[in-house]
Amino acid sequence: MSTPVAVAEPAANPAGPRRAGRLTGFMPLIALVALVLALAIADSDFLTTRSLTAALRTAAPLIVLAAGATLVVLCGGIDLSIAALASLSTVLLALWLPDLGGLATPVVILAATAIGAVQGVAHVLLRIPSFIVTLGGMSILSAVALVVSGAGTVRVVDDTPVKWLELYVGGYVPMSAAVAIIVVAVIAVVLKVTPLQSWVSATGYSESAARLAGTPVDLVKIAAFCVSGACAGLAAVMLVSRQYSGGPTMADNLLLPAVAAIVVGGTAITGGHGSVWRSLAGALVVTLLRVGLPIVGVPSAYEQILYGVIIVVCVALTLDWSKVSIIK
Amino acid sequence: MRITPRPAVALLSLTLAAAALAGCSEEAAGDKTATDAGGCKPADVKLVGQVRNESNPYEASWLAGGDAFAKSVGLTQERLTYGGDSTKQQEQISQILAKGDKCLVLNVLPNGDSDTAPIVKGADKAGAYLVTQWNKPADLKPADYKTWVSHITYNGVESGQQIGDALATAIGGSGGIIALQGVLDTAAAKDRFAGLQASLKKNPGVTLLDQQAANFSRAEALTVTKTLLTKHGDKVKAIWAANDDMALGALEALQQAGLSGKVAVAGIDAVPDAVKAVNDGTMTATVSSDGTWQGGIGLAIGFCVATGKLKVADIAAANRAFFAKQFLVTKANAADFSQPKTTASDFECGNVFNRVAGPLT
Amino acid sequence: MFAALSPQFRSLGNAQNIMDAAAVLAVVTCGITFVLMMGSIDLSSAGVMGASALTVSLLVANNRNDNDLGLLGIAVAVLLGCAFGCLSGLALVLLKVPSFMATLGVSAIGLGVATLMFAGVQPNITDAMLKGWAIDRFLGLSYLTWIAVACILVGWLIQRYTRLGRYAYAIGGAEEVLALSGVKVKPYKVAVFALAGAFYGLGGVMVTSQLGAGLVQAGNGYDFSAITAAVVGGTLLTGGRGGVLHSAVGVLLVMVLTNGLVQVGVSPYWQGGVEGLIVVAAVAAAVIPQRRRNQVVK
Amino acid sequence: MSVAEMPALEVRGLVKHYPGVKALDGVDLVVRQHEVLGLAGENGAGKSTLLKALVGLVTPDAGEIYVRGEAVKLRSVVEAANHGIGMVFQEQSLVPNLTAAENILLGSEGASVRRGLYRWDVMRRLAQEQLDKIGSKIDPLARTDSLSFADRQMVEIAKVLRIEQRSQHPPVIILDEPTSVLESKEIDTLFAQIRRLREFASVVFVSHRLDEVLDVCDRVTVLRSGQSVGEVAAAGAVPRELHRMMIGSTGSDDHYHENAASVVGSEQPRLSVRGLSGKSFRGIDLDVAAGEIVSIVGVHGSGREDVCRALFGAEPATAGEIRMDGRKIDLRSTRAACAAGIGYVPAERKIEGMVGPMSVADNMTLTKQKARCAGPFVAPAKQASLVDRWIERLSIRTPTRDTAIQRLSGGNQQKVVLARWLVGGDIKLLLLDHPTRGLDIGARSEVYRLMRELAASGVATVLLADSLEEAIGMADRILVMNDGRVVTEVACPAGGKPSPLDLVKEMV
Repeated sequence: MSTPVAVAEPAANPAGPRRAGRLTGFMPLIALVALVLALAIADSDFLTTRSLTAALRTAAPLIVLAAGATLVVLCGGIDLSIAALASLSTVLLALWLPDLGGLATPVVILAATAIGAVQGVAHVLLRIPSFIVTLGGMSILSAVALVVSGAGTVRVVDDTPVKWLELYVGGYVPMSAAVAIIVVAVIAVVLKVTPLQSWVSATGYSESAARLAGTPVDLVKIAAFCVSGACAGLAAVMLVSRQYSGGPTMADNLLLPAVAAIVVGGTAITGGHGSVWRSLAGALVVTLLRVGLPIVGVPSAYEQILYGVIIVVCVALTLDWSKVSIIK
Repeated sequence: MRITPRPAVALLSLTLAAAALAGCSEEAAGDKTATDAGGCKPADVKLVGQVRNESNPYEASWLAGGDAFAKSVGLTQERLTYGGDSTKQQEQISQILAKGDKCLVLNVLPNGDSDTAPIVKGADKAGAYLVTQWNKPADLKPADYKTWVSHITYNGVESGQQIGDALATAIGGSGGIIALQGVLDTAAAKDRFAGLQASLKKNPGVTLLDQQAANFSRAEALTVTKTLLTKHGDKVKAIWAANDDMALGALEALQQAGLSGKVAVAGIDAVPDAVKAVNDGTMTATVSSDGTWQGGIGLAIGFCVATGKLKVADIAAANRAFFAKQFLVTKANAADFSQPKTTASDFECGNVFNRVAGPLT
Repeated sequence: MFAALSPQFRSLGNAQNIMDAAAVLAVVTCGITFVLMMGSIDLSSAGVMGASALTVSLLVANNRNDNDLGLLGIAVAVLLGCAFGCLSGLALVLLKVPSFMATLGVSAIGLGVATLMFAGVQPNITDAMLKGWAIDRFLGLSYLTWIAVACILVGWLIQRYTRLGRYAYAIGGAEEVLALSGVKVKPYKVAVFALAGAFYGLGGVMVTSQLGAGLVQAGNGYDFSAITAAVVGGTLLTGGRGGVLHSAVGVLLVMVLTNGLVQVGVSPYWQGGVEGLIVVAAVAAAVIPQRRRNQVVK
Repeated sequence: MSVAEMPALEVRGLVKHYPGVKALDGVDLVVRQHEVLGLAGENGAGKSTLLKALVGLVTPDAGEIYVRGEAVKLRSVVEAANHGIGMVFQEQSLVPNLTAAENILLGSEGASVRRGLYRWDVMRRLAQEQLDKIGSKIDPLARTDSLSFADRQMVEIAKVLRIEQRSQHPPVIILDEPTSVLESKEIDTLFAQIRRLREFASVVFVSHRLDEVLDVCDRVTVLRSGQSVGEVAAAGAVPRELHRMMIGSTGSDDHYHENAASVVGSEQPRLSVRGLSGKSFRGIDLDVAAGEIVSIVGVHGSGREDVCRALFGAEPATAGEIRMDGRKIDLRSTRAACAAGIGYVPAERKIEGMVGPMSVADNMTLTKQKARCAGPFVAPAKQASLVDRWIERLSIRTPTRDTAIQRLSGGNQQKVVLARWLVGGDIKLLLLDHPTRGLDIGARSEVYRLMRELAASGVATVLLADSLEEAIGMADRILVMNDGRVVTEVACPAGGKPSPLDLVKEMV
C-alpha cells in the first residue's frame, strides 16, 4: 500500500479545509461580537452592564430551550414541540404552585420530561419522523394547555418558590442566566466525559451504521427527547418566575427563535455535527436580534427585514459545511 | 463553490446589514441628567409607546396618536411592537428599562392580563412612568405603586351588551345569532362575551346558535363564519363579533354566501372600515374606543407627571384606574366618527382625565 | 364518520363550503409540494403571502391610492412571490443556508416588506373582478375554487411534463447523481423555490380576494398547515416521493377534518389537539406497513 | 497516422496532488479504438483519481489528455461526454425514483425534451433505442427502483452510451468495478455486453479481480504509486504476473489456499441455530464451533445476507432458536447481539459499517465502550493507549487516531471496523458480510490473515465471501443456500477443498 491516506470523499475540499474549519468553529462567537458591536454603534447606551445583563436574563429561557432541542437535532431529528410543552408547563406550574410550593418546580420538570419521553417513544417505536411526531405533539400539547387552563392565564399569587431565579449572582449575573449556562455546561460535560457523545454523533451522522455497531440508538433518541422535554420544563419555570403567571400560549412564540438559535450556532440540522455551546451563542444572537433591534430604534417593519437577513447571513457564516455534504 | 467566496459574501452582507442597522436607527437620547421624580425637563423625557403590531388599523392609529402627542411637546415617540408575543413584550420592556433613563414614560398595551404584573414591577423598580391600557388583573392596582400612574380600559361588558342590543333591535327582537369570540385568553374577549350574554338575557327572543373563537382575526373569522353559516343556514339572523376585524371578516363571508345585507353584523373598536360599513348600512353597529386618543393620552398622563405638572398623589383614586368613555356608533352618528375626534386640548394636563367614564370595578 | 355525527356535514352546501375553504390551502400546498419533493422545506409562505396580499391590494382598485391595474396588479403580486422564492433558493445554493433557515429568514423579510406597505392604513380593495373571485360562482363553486383546481392541474402538468418538475423529483431521489450526469442542479433548485413562491403569491392574492383587504397576516399559519396537508397526502419530508395530486388529497382530508370538528361541535380548545393526533395517526398508519428493523427514521 | 488508427484516448504525464499525497505522478495511458483496456492497481495506486480525471471530475495539476489525437481539457462530466468519454460509476449513479428512460437520457435528453417540456413518447423511443443496442429487454418506463440490480447496471450502460449522441465518434466507456456486487451469472452477462461494446466503442475496464480483468480485456495497464508501471497483453498472461507488477515484487497469490484451516475440537458448538426463519429464509440450521470459519454461499436473492443480519438482530426472525455456547439467546436488537459477544461487519462499509465524519478512535470504540471507560466516564488516556495499540497491531495507516475515518483508504477503514469488535476482548462470533469488498489485494490478504488469527484464538466466524474462491480458501465448512434454504453442506478441510464448480451447481 503505497499511499496510506487517500482522500476518500470526492466532496472533500483539497484547499486547506483545516484553517477554514477552525474559523467556522468560532463563527458563532464572531457573529455574536459583531452583532453587539453593531448594536453599540447604533445606540451607545446599549453597551452598559445593565443592558447586557438584562439581555442575558432575557435570553435565559431561550438558551435552555435551545440547549435541550440541540440534543434532538444532534441525533438527526427535530423537536417542534418544545415551545408548546413549555407553555403547558407554565400552566401546570402556576396551577400546582399553591398546593406543592417548592416541590412544584421539580414535579413540573419531571412531567415535561415524561411528555418528552412519550414523544421520543412514539418516534422510535412507531417509526414516525420526528418532525411529524413533534408537529402533532405541538398541537396536542397546546390543546391540553388550553383545556387545563380554561384558556386563560393562571396567576401566581405567591411566587416565592420560583423567586430565586430573579436573584443576581454576585450582584451582576442574573440567576436565570447562570442556571441556563449551568444547564448548557452540564449537558456539554456529561456528553463529553461519557460515551454519550459518540453515541449521539454516530446516531446523527449515520443511524444505520450506529445501529449496526450496537449503539443503543433508540434509547439515545428517547433520552434526547427526555432532555429536550426537561429543558422545556425548566424554561417554563424561568418564564413563570419572570411573568408571575402561566399561560397556554406563553412560550409558543419561542419555537422558531429556538430552532434559529440552534442553526445560527452552527449545529447541522441534518444531525451529528454541532454542540450545545454553539446553541448558547446562537441563542444570544437571536435574543439580541429580537430585543436589541427595536430597542435601538429600528422601526418594526425594518426590524423584521433585518432579522430575516441577519439570521440567514449568520447561518451562512456559522455552518461548517465541510461536515455536511448535501444541503437541503 | 470554493471555500473563499462564501464567508466573504456572508461577511459583506453582515457589514451591509450592520450599516443599514446603524443607518435606520434613530438618534438616541443623548443628555441624561438625572432628575428627581416629577421634576424632569420636558426635553429630557423619553416617550415610549408599545403595542402588538403596526399591521392592524386600530393599533396603527394608537401609535399615530402617540406620535401626534409627542410632536406637540417637541419630542418623538419610540415605537415598540412585539407581534402579539408576550415573552417578546417582556424582553423589550426589561431591555428598555435597563437603559436607565430617568425620565422614561411608557404607554403600554399589555398582551394579556398576566403580562401586566411583570411590566408594572419592572417599571416600578426602574422608576419609569407607566400607563397601561386594556389588560390588568383585578387585584393589581395602580394605587399601590408610585410610578404606575394610571390604567385605562373600557367597559367590555357594556360594549358587548350595547352591540348585542343593537343587533337585537336590528333583527326585530327575535331570531338566531352566532358569536365570534376573540382570543379566549384575554379579559376583553371574556368581558365582551359576558356583555353579549347579558344582552341575550334582556332579549329573550334572541337565541345564541353557536359561538366559536376566531382570535380577533379577519381571516379566521371568514372561515369560521362560512362554516357556521353552512351549519345553521337560514336560522342565522345576526352575527356578533368581539371586534371589528372579525366583523369585517364575517361581512366578507356573508357576501360570498350571497347573504349580504340579510344578516346583521356588529363589532367593537370602530376601525375606519367598520365605521364606513356602519355608515353604508352594511354593519349595524360598532363601539368606538378611539385608538388615537389612547395612544396620546397614555403618554400625556405620563408626561404631565414626569414634568411635575401633575403629582401622582394629587390624582384622584378613581382616575388611577378607570373606564374611559366609549361611544356606540350606529348609522345615525357614524359620519361623526370618520375622523379622529381628538384635539390637542384633550392632552393638556388639566384635561387628561376628561374622558373618565367611571372607576374600574 | 363526521357524516354520521352531523346531518349538516353531509349537505351539498357543506361540500361546497369545504371546497371553497380548501382553495387557498390547496394553492399553497401545491407550491410547497415541489419544495418537499426536493427534500427541502419551505416556511416562507406566511411572509410571502403577506407581501403579495399587500402588493395586490395596493395595485388593483383600492381605497389607498389611485392604482387600478387589475390583472396586471395580480401578475405583479405573483411575480413578487416568485422573487421571494428566488431569494430563498439563492440563499440555499449560494450561501449554503439550509432551506429551513433560509425560508424562515425570507418569511421575516416578507412580513417586514408587507408591514412597510401597510403603513398604518388597511388597503381595502374595490376592484370588482378580484372581489368577484370570492363571491361569484360557477357550477356551484366560487371562482377561487376553480382557480385552485386549475393550479393543481398546472402543478400536476409541471410535475409530469416539464424538466423542472421531473428534476425536482429527481433531486429528492438522488441529487448527487444528477450532478454526475452533468445536470446543473442549482438553477433548478432556485427555480423550484421560485415556482413555489409564485404559488404563495397567488395564495396571497386569493386571501385578499376573500377578505376584501390586504392583510399583513394573510398567510398566518399556512406554512405548517401546508406541510401538514402535504405530509398527510403522502409526500415524504425526505423528498423523492409524493406529488401535487397526493397533496390535493391531503388538503381535502385536512379541510374535511377541520370542518367536521366544527360541525360536530368539538370544543374549540380541543380542535387543534385532535388535528395533531390525526396527523400523527395518518402518518403512523402509512408507515407501519413498510417498517423495517434497520430503517432510518429522522 | 490516420484518424482511424489514432488512439481513442491517450493520457500523458498526468499529475495530481492532494494535501500530503501525490495521487497521480505522471501517468501514461493509451486506449486504442475498439479495444477493451484493463486497468489494474492496488487501492491508492491512483486508479480512481485517473478515472475521475478522464471524466472531468478532477482537474489534473499537470499532464495532457488527448482524444483521437487532439489535446483536450476536461472540466466537467459534460465536457468529457462531449468528447465521447463516459463512465459507469462504482456506486450506481441512477436516480431511483425516475423511470429507466429518464435515467438513460438524463443530462442529454435531446429531442425528448423541447423547451423544458417532456415528450414521453419520444423519450420512450430514444431510451428503447439505447436499450436495444445492448440487447436489454427492460421496459423503458419502469421505475428504476423496481428493477433488479443487474438490470439497473444495464440501464447504466445504456445511459453511458448516450454520449454517442454528443460526439460523432465511437465513445470511450469506462467501467469502474462493475462486477463488485454482481453474482457470477450476472457477471457473465455483463462480460458478453462488454464484448459487444467493443464493436462500436472502446472500453476501459477496472476491477480488483485480476482473473476477470484478464478474461475480458485485450490489454492491461498496471498502475503503481500514481505511475504506469507496465502493460501486458491479456492473452496468455497470468494473475500472478499482474500482481507482481502491482505490488512491485513477487507476492504470493495463494495467501489463503495453503494456510491450514484451524483445528476444530470442541464438543459444544459456539453458535447453534435451529429452524431459523424470516422474511426471505426458512428453517435454517447452522452450527459454528469456536475457531471455525463457516462460509455461506449463494446467488443474489438466496437469503444469505438476511440470515447474517438475523443472527445480529438487525433483521427480524419469525421462528427458530439461537444458542450461544448452549445458552438460548433472544436477538431482539443489535444491542442484544453485541452483548452476547456477536460482531457484524456489514457489506456496505461506507453507509453501514462506519460513521464517516467521526474519528478513527471513536469508530473503533463505538461498540465496546467499556474498553475505554472508567466507570461511566470516558478515560482519555485509556482510550488513547487502547486505540493506538490496535492501530499498531492491525497496522492501520492513519495520520492520527483523531483523523476522520472517511479520510482513510478502504482497507484501513475496514480494519478499523474490524477492530471495533476486537477492542473489547470478548468477541465470540464474527459475522463478516463481504469483508473484502472493494479492497485491493494487499488489504485483502491482511484481512485474511486477521481472520485466521481470530479463528486461531477461538473466535467463531460466519463468512459471506466476495467470491467462491475466497469462500473455499477461507472456510472450514461451506453451506450452500438457494431460495432461502440451506441446500447442502460441504466440508472444506485443508488439502481437500471442493472446486467452485461443485458449489455452483447447487447454487443455481
